[in-house]
Amino acid sequence: MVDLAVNLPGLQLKNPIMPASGCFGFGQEYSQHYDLNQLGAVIIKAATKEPRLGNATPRVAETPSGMLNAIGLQNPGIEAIMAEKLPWLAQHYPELPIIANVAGNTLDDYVSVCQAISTAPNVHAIELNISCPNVAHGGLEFGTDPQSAAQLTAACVAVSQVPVYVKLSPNVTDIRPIAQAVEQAGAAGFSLINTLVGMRIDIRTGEPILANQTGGLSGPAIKPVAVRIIRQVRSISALPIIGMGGVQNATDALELLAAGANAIGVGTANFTDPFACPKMIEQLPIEMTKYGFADLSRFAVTQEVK
Amino acid sequence: MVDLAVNLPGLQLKNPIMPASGCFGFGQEYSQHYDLNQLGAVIIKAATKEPRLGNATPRVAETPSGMLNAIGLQNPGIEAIMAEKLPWLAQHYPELPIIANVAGNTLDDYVSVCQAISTAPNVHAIELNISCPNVAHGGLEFGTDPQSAAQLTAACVAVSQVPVYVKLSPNVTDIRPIAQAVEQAGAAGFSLINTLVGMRIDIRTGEPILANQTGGLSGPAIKPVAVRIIRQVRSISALPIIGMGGVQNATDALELLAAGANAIGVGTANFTDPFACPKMIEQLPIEMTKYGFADLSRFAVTQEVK
Amino acid sequence: MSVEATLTIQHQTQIAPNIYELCLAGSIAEQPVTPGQFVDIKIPSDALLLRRPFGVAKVDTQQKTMTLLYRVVGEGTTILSQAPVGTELSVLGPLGSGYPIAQLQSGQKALIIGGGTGIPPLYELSRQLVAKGVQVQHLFGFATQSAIFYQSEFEALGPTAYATNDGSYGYQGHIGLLLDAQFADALTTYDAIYACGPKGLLMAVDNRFAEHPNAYISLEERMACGIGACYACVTKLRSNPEVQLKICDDGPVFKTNEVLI
Amino acid sequence: MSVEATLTIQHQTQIAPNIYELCLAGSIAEQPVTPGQFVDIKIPSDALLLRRPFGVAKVDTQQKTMTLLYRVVGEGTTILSQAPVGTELSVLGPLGSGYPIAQLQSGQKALIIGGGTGIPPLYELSRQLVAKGVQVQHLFGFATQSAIFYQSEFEALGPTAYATNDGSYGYQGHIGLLLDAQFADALTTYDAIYACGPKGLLMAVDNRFAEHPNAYISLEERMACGIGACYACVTKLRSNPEVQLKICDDGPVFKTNEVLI
Ligand SMILES: Cc1cc2nc3c(=O)[nH]c(=O)nc-3n(C[C@H](O)[C@H](O)[C@H](O)COP(=O)(O)OP(=O)(O)OC[C@H]3O[C@@H](n4cnc5c(N)ncnc54)[C@H](O)[C@@H]3O)c2cc1C
Ligand SMILES: Cc1cc2nc3c(=O)[nH]c(=O)nc-3n(C[C@H](O)[C@H](O)[C@H](O)COP(=O)(O)OP(=O)(O)OC[C@H]3O[C@@H](n4cnc5c(N)ncnc54)[C@H](O)[C@@H]3O)c2cc1C
Ligand SMILES: Cc1cc2nc3c(=O)[nH]c(=O)nc-3n(C[C@H](O)[C@H](O)[C@H](O)COP(=O)(O)O)c2cc1C
Ligand SMILES: Cc1cc2nc3c(=O)[nH]c(=O)nc-3n(C[C@H](O)[C@H](O)[C@H](O)COP(=O)(O)O)c2cc1C
Ligand code: FES
Ligand code: FES
Repeated sequence: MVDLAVNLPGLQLKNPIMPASGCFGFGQEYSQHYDLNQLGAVIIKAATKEPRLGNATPRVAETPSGMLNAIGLQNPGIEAIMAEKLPWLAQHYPELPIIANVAGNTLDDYVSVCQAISTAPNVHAIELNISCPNVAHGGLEFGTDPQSAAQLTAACVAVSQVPVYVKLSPNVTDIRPIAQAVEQAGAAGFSLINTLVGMRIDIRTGEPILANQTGGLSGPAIKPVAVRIIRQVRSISALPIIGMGGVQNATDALELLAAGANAIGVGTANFTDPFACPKMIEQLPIEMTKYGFADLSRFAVTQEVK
Repeated sequence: MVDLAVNLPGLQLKNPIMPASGCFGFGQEYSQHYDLNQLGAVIIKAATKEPRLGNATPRVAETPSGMLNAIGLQNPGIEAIMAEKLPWLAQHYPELPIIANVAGNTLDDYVSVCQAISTAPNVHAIELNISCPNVAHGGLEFGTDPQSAAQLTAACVAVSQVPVYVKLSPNVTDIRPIAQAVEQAGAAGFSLINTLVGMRIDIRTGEPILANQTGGLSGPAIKPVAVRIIRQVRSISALPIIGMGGVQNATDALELLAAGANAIGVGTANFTDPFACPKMIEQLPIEMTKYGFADLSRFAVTQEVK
Repeated sequence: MSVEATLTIQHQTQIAPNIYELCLAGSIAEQPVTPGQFVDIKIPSDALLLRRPFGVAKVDTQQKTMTLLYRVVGEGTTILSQAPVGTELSVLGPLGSGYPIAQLQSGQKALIIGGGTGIPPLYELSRQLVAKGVQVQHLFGFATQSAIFYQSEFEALGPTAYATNDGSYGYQGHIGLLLDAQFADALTTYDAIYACGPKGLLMAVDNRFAEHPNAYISLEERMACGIGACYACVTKLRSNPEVQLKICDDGPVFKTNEVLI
Repeated sequence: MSVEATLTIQHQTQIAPNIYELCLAGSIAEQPVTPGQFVDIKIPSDALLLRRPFGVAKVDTQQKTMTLLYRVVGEGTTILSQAPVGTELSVLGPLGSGYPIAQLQSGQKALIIGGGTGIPPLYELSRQLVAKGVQVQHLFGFATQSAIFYQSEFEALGPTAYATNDGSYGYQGHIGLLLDAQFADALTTYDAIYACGPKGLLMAVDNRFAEHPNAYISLEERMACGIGACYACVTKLRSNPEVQLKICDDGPVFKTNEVLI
């Protein structure tokens, strides 16, 4: 029997598969389709201090083997999430570990959301989103400078009741100094990767398809970038990595695990197939057996990458 | 009648389509398949001072809607290129404008290659490759720091008999300061984009498929990144841009033109279909008519991008 | 309840320039839909990740078939139009809220207003209304005569008036002008108004029937999840633009004057 | 001259576990190939950009058909194996240099050594040699008996010896051991030696027949352009590793002792 269990700081997961932030709302919609208890965990949509309306529409566009999104962190705000969204999950799926994705404009925003959301009984970890390319402030700014990233991480770690995983951006010249700074600041792990910045243009009008002009590129198109960045960070850090970026099936998941990830986030694939996550969980032991792996422990990678 | 002509510094092109560097050798192989006179121009494989053997194999891997390459700038060296490759092109295609892609380890390497190659009668422009992700030295280093990029550009412009287009890397946090520095240093234009850095791992072995570990990601997967970067550079510079990244057909070419490019490089598409370039040239007037464009002049874009 | 199921292409015919009639057989078609609901189809191409939404033009629960009518506009619909009979498609649906029809009684009157590829879901709507004994009047706008499709099908259900931009068939001009010219008293004459079509048409209807207690429009927006999870397809509540609704889930049908178009 | 042409799947059969025989009809098959040449096939999937190289197992210029034999290993061959009869494939070829056979006369003897999916191009080779009156001896390695394909086809052309890793058929062990055990005097007995297969097999042959004036091996490497333009598939000259040859174009067939394997 193949063992899919993974133990990470704050997260005792029965399997490594979890829907990625922003691609699964707060779980309610997909729970129409299947029992969420099958999942290793759920990473919920970004929570901000105030409710956010997000960007104008169109907010999504398609690209070859990928998509662009510029949702702009629309969410009902920390209060409503604490009062409605998390309790709904706790009531229907009391055993399901939730990872709360946290975003904000200022350091204070982040700190107050971390403080609040980390007290929710079903929130087992925080995913600090310092890499959202789709908002004017915060987000990516914190994610591109090692010092700001470290400062923010330290402040959030200090107030959080649960381990803090920091979600880094691939839109940087070198991710290693940022990862190092974040590790030194007390991060429990990394979440890799957020979207690349992209654009589509409607030839008819000459204007970008997205109202926000640019958007975050996700899906299989970015998988090789995710693999590279996971391996780069793995080569300089032993911290756990939640790997994501273009995972569509169990084979892709194994590739990210082989790169150095310890668990797997699944984003865009949920849109292509709402059953992508449970299918992957079913397929994973079959694929692992095919390649001769009895559990996920062999995926302990430390090679250096140029 | 749709007019496909494009006039850029050094380049009077009958149409905007040119095979991208490294994907068309020095023209001989594809000339078996069609008359290269159909092309707007040809960008030849990188030329370095000494012959280069490149990296170990495997050098290519496939990714969803993309591919990785780590050729490592294999080329016969400037001497052989001047003695054999360029004369062959001049003899068989005397009217065909050639753009010489130039690479090196040190500033001096670049300078001496630019000086030599720009004297070849059929070389109408230089494409300065400061963005190759697949070599240990030079390449990407010059492409990620504005000051080094400017220094190199100025030195190469000073010795070149033909206009110098600088090929920038998308693997940077912000391309604008680099583009600005290169423009101030005397570049005649930009070539955008080189490949993203990616990796594929063979699950069976846990090892990267490429001997070089990482490789450059090209193909439709990166088209939205190319569109974004072209538009970003267009928003701060009026210099001509040779746009490339994932162009497979005339519609893709129009999207990059609409983003702000003035001509189009075609790389990976040559591998999928050796006739990709002539098909695109045939299709372009048909697509342009469909969208109501009589010539390429309406693609003059200056909008700002966040 | 929406489900994901494999449906098989039973036949596919071009019925007007670039317009295809696609008949799918499978389990989703065993249950009736609320008219105005849509399905989200995985295009059989590895490089296209997002499903395509199409209104349900007809469900035959006996035959277990569902008919869609669509225009070829881009890559996805091009590939779909070339899929041969027998192709299996992953279909998610039926999705969204649909047009309320329970409030109408036999003998009451409904005005159905559509334009271009907004028309398909109005066919199932009209069928269900006629089945209830409601009298339907159709009012359709097209670019030109040759673009018209399903004319006899709609005429079999009730009187059908056309407006074409170039005047090649029916009234010359857009639907708003036809409404003003020939249906000026529609606000009071009809017990219900239903519309689906391009933005201009929806604005014209929203505008003219803002006060009608039983008037509905169906919106389009680019979607990702199709089920309300990703916030791609939002629209703002007119009475309070701080509240956003999801077109895929709260819509695509809204009351007139309800949302900002 | 290589060309790009559309070939149509005429039939496709699974002939051993994961091994398929694919018969393609079209213009490329009107001309004979040099045995050992390959074709580069565009897989019918939008997301897969690189063509897949396959050795030509047989050309029938009368019927205008070409046969390929391939193993399902990854995404591309999986999709290919599911393509129905009638599917049109873009095929580039014939590519590469192939095995020299002009030097052999009727009555001379050739040893043909292959392993696994290296065997397909050796079928066309053997056919052409036999057609010239050359006496062929086949020597094939497989993992196990059930993996063997085209046994009767090869036996019809000449004697065929097998080695299997598990000893389930023929000699137990790899090809090198079988060579040593039963063909120890091959260096002098055979007028020509031809090999294609996995790296270990090629090294064994390269090693043993380094001095043979007429011994050839066929290499595999990951390719992009397939025609010598991209430098993806290089191998170094043994006599001067500063010189690199392209497997797609200068190869895939090289003389023994010519390149670094
Ligand atoms: C609720 C709803 C019902 C619809 N019903 C019908 C119908 O019955 N018949 C019909 O012909 N069309 C209908 N449409 C429009 C149809 O979805 C698009 O024409 C189709 O998605 C275009 O796909 P494509 O790949 O050919 O175009 P592309 O432009 O290549 O598509 C690229 C991306 O943009 C999206 N997109 C493009 N146009 C639209 C659009 N108008 N609305 C939403 N997304 C779009 C695509 O879904 C895809 O994600 C409906 C749209 C919605 C939202
Ligand atoms: C000259 C030549 C002749 C060949 N002849 C045959 C043959 O007759 N029968 C047969 O079964 N196989 C043959 N092969 C191997 C065959 O090309 C691969 O098995 C096939 O490309 C795998 O494709 P995939 O998409 O299933 O695998 P994937 O692993 O998904 O392919 C991913 C990428 O790697 C490449 N690749 C993977 N394995 C190989 C390989 N062994 N050699 C080269 N590229 C590879 C693919 O072409 C593709 O670009 C030959 C290879 C070469 C170079
Ligand atoms: C529609 C959409 C919304 C997203 N919203 C968020 C978000 O709120 N917070 C966040 O950290 N990442 C967000 N992401 C990024 C994903 O969590 C993930 O990092 C990325 O999409 C790469 O994974 P994928 O290729 O599997 O989609 C979003 C992605 C998409 C496609
Ligand atoms: C096999 C291969 C070799 C390449 N070699 C070079 C090179 O020598 N110099 C260079 O500037 N770019 C090189 N490139 C990058 C291309 O010129 C081009 O910028 C990139 O591939 C994006 O375009 P595409 O998506 O159309 O391939 C190479 C790309 C590939 C795929
Ligand atoms: S498409 Fe995801 S919320 Fe509507
Ligand atoms: S595959 Fe391009 S040189 Fe051989």
